[in-house]
Amino acid sequence: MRYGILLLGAPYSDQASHSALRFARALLARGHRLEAVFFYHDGVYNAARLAAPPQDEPHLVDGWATLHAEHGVALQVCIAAALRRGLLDEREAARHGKAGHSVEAPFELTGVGQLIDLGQRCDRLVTFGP
Amino acid sequence: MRYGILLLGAPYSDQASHSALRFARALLARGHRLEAVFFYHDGVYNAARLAAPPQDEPHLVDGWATLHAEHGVALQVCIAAALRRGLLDEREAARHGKAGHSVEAPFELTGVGQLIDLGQRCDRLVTFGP
Amino acid sequence: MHDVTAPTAGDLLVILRHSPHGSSWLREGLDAALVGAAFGQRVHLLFMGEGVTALVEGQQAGALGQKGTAPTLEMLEMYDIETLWVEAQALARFGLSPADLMLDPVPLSADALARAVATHPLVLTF
Amino acid sequence: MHDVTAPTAGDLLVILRHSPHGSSWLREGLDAALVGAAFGQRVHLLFMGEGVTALVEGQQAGALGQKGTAPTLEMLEMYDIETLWVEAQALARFGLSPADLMLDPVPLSADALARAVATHPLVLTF
Amino acid sequence: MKLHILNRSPASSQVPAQALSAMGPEDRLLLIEDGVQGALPALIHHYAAIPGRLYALREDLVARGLIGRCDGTVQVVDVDGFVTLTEEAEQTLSWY
Amino acid sequence: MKLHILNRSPASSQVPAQALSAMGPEDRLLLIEDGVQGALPALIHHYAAIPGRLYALREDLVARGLIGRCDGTVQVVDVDGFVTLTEEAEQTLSWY
Repeated sequence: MRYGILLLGAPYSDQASHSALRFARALLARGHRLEAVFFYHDGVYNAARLAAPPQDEPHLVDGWATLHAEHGVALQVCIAAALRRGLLDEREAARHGKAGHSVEAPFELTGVGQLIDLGQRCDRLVTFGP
Repeated sequence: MRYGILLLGAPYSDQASHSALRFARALLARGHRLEAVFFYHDGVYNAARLAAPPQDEPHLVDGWATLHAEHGVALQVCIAAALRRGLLDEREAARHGKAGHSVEAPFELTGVGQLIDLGQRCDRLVTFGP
Repeated sequence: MHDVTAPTAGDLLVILRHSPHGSSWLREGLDAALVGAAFGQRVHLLFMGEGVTALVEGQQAGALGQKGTAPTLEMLEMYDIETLWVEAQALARFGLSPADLMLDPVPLSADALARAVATHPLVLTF
Repeated sequence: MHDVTAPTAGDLLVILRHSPHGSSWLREGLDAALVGAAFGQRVHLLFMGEGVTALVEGQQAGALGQKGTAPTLEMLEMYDIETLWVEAQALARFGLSPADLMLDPVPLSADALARAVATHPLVLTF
Repeated sequence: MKLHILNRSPASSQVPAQALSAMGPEDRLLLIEDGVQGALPALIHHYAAIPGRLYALREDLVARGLIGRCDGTVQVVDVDGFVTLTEEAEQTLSWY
Repeated sequence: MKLHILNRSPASSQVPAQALSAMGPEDRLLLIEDGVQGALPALIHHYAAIPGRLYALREDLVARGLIGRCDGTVQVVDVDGFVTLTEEAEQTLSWY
């Protein structure tokens, strides 16, 4: 089946991101396809490229990037939720006249339309909230 | 009187940051002194230097910086909470081998000891939670 | 304002369970609904729990100028989102009556609420 | 484990109201308590509401290897944090008895809980 | 006397009950943010145990359209009054 | 048949009641994260209305030391079982 995940919780603040990553790995291991993870509300903080968790804790940003590299999972970050929270890729940083950026590939800033599209195109959309 | 503020909520996600900034301005207007705002838990996201909120919404990062500039309010960000959430100043970025940084002055990364110190030294410590 | 026993089926049901101003949940849930409608989906809204307070008449901007969500709610009809449901039990808990609310939402009994959820292939909770 | 009627006064009371693993509140509250103790303050802990589940025996690492907070709790005595209070009413709500708990905390009745809050000049809630 | 600051609604949360259980006989309770819902007549019974010691923040009532719908027993204060309440209390506690 | 996924405890939240009120007669409920507290015998009465349709996630029970303390009526599933439940349902809803 084709799955999508909607992630609404910040990493390290609550378990939502851990639960979503665990579920993503399990569904892939069962042979399903994960089209995309859509990061919305505080879930957008999962895309923070500078995250430096202690070495004895799971590195969630790397965990998502690995899903992308190994299974082609799109990592779609709601741009409106991201900008007000300080998560900008190089293009948005330039557009807003800021030096530096806080989001990079394989995470992509995109609109809420991608979430609606994901809901239409997947057999199952599973939400993980804070 | 000498006040301290402990802020635990992310900006734009809930009202805590707005409430804290409003309270800070009101106590200063009444002639009190605000020693510091300590940012902990998701409150550390208030220090994201790249925040780009829509122009018709309050810019909280700038709001805190103004308090510092005009009233000498220290802006202390818990370093342990910040690092795992991707908030690094230039020094921490270098230490973790990351290019770029997401926190800058007048916000300063510091330990939880500063919170304890704030509680001891202020007449009132007021917490704003999510 | 009248109870319905057979809620209309749609493509997307967005359930809004948070108050205005206290968090961004309501705004972000409404954004999802508006975009769904702009994509041509039949979108229905259900205000549940604290979410019913989003419909209270007379809301204003926040103390630092935050817009709130009432202006967005006023635009729903432009997006062809015409069916607004409100949890009857929550209204009662808050002591709110139809006269207190904007936009003339339709109250749903507990049974009708479960049926509304059942008749939508996709339900997003905010 | 026995009820007390006159809770000891201290410098800092940290109230922990969240479960282990579900969020970082418990860990961050404990960090504040440990640092307070390291600064020489008399720190007391009160586990309240869902926070009582932090004391359940037999906790383990999370599914992705998250440490949880039980190892930190084991270290409290090293930091001279010896007074652990637990809300008796919450224990009852969860159906937990002293035998289910680690670290032998002292249950507080509703009255004793309010007195414990009153006798601390600084109270932090997490 | 301590000031307890509460931002959750008794309609959907156990946090207001936690705040009440931690209050001493002179302590005051200030409702802010979503907590001001508790000032509605239909919810005010949750605060029956603290007569004369219940406050609600005007700005948050106004933003939510609730300023004209409060129970008469609630003392409405603006943010300056909030600061005054913190001056009068020996310390504050927040419940969220 | 839909699968409802719940991560809040009935000891402290109204969210479990919201989930129950939205469930149809065939729908299933899976407790995850802090929601697994609801599997304790002292709290299980909150789910009396959905006999045979209540599940709890093993990994989250284990991490919290609750795996040996569950009520006998709860069906414990691991994360693979979670995926299976989503396969068997026509869609999922999350309550948080």
